[in-house]
Amino acid sequence: MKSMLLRQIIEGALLLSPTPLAIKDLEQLFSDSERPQRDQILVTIEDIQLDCRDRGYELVEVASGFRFQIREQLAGWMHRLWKEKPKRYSKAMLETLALIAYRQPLTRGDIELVRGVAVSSDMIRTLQEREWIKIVGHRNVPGKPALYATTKQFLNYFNLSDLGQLPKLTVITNIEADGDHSSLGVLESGNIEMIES
Amino acid sequence: MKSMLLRQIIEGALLLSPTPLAIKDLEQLFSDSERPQRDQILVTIEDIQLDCRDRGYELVEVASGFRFQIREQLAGWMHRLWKEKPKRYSKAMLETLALIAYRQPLTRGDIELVRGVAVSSDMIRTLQEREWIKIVGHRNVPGKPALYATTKQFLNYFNLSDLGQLPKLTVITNIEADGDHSSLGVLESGNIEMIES
Amino acid sequence: MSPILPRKNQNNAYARQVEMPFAVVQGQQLSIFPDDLYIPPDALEIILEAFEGPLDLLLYLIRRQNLDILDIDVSEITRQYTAYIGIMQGLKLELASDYLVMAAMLAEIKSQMLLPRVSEVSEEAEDPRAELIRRLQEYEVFKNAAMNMDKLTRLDRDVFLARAEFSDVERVTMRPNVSLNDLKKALESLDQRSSLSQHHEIYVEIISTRERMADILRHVNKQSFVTFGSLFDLSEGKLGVVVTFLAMMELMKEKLVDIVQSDSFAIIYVRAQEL
Repeated sequence: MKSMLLRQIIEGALLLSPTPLAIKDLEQLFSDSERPQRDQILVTIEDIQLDCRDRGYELVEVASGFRFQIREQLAGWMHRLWKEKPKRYSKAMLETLALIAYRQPLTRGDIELVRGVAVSSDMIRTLQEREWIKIVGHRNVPGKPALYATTKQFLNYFNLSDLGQLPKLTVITNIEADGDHSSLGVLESGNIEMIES
Repeated sequence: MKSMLLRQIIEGALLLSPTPLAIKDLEQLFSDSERPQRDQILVTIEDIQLDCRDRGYELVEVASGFRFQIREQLAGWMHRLWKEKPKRYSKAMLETLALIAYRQPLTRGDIELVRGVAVSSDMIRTLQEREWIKIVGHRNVPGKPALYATTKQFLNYFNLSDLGQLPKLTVITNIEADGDHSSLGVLESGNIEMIES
Repeated sequence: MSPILPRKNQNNAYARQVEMPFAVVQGQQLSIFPDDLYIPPDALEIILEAFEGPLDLLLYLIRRQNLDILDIDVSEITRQYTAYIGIMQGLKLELASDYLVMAAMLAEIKSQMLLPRVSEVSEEAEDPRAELIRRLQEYEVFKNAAMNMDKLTRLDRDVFLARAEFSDVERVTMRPNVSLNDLKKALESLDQRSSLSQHHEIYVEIISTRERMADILRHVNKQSFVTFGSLFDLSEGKLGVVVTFLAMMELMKEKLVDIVQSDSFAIIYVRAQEL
C-alpha cells in the first residue's frame, strides 16, 4: 500500500472514531492482504504528528491509544463554541480520586482513614459511572470490602498515557523557623480568605 | 491577530463543532477587539483547504457552513471501524431508560432522585438520538424541567403494542427489622470496623 | 513535668491576638459565643464547607501559625480546634461526627502529654502526638495531590476531541441491542438498591457507632451528669441498644467518659471527662 493512502486511512479513522484507537485497532482497518507492518503504522503516526506541529490540533497518545485533540492553548476560544460549562469537581471528589489513583487498589475504608471523613456512596458511584474507577477485587477481611482502582478512561480523560505520568506526590516540607511563607501559598488559594472574612 | 493563530483557532473550532460552522459562527469565536475581517476568515479557510489536499480529510462547504469531513474514497476502510462490535449500554443507561419506560413522564431530576447520581447529558442525548425518548412537556415548577417519555419507536423496537405490555416488575419485599440478617450486611461494610480498630 | 512548651511563643501570641479574634480567651469554656462579636450568619457555614474534614481544619490551624507539623503544640491547637467546634455547635450547625471524634482524640493526646513521663528514654518513642502527626502529614500529601490533579490537562476543559464526520450519507452506526428483560432487570435492581440505600441511610444515622459516640459526647458535655439508662432509646430496637452500648464502651476505653455507680444495682451515671 502506498504510504500516502496508508496515512490518509489512519488520519481518517482517528478523526472518525469517538474513542482513542490503539495500534491493534488501526491494524483492524486493513484486510489481511493489505495490512501494513506495525512499524509502518508507527512511522506514519509520527509523520502525522510532525505535520500537525503548527496546526490547531495534535495527535497524542493516551492510555487507550491515539487521538486527535484540539490544542490546549486554544481552550479560551473553544469555550466560546462549547456551550457546556466544564464540570468542576469538589475537593472531596478530587481527594478521593487522588487517593485511588496513587494508592490503588484500596477500599473505601482506606480512603476514609486518610481523609478522616466518611466517603459517600454517591461519590463512589459517580466516579464509577464516569468510568474513572472500578472494582478490581475484594480484600480478604470480614465484610470483603471492594478494592477500587482507576481505569484507562480516567487516564484518557486526564490526558495521561499511564499512571507513571501522574504528578509526583509532594510532601510539604515543614516550615522553617525563619518564617518561610512560600509553603503557605498552597493554603491561601483555598481556605484562608474564607476564615478571615 | 497573527495569521497562524487565526488559522489554528478556525481549524480547532471546525474540528470541535458537531455541526457545520458558517462564517458568522466563526466570527463569534473572537472577542470584539480581536475579531478578524470576513475576508481574512475566508482566506484562512482557503489556506486550510489547500493544505488538506493530500490528507485523509477535507474542509468542505455545505448548506449551513463549513465542516471537516473524511474523504469519500476512504469509505471502505472507514466501514471497518464502524463494524466493530457495538459497545453494550452501561448499567446507568439501562436504568435511566427503564425508569423512563416504567414511570413516565418524568424529569431528569426525578431520575437523579431515584438513582442518587447525576444523569449525564450524554445519556439523555443518546436516548433522544436513538428516538427512544422525547420531551412531552414541562413540569410546572421553577425551572420548568422537561418531562421525558418513551416514543413509538421505542415500542416498535421492543415489539410492543403499548406500554401495558412491558414485563411486570417483581415486587421486592421490604427487609423486616427483626431477624433479617441481610440488613446487617450493610452494617458490616461500613461501621463495625471502627469498633475493632 | 510540663506540657510541651510552644517554641514559637511569639508566633502564638500573634496568632491569638490577630488571627483568632473570636476565640474565647482565658482558656476556659470555649463553647460560649461572645454576644458582642458579629459574625455574618453564613460565614461559619462557609468555613465548615471550606474544610474537607477535621484533618483539613487542623492542618489549616497549624499552617496558619507557621507551625511545624512535627512540633505542634497540642494544647494550643486543641484550644483553637474546640473553639471552632464550639462556635459551630453554638450556631446549631449540623456538625459531622468526624469533627467530634477528632476533638476527642485531641483531648486524649493532650491529657497524655500532661502525664508525667516515667523516664526520659521512653519519651521519644511514645510521643502521643505521633499518630496524629503521621495522619496529618499523610492527609496533606493527598490534599496537595488532589490540587495537582485538578490542574492536570483535562478533556472538555483544556483540550477537546477533534472529530470529523464521514462524508458518506448513509452512515451506519452500530447501536447496542437492548432486550426488554434488560430493562426489567435494570429497574428491579435499581428499586432494590434504592430500598437498600434507604435502609443504609437509616442505619448510618442510627447505627453508626462513631456517630453514636459523638451523640453521647454531645449529651454528656451539656449536662455533665446523666443516667446510664437515659442514653438508650428503646425505640431503636435491639440493634440501637447494642450500638449505644458499644459506643459507650468505646468512649470508656478512650477515657472520654466516666461511668460511676455508687452501689450494686444502683443507678449508673455517666459523666464526661474533662477535656
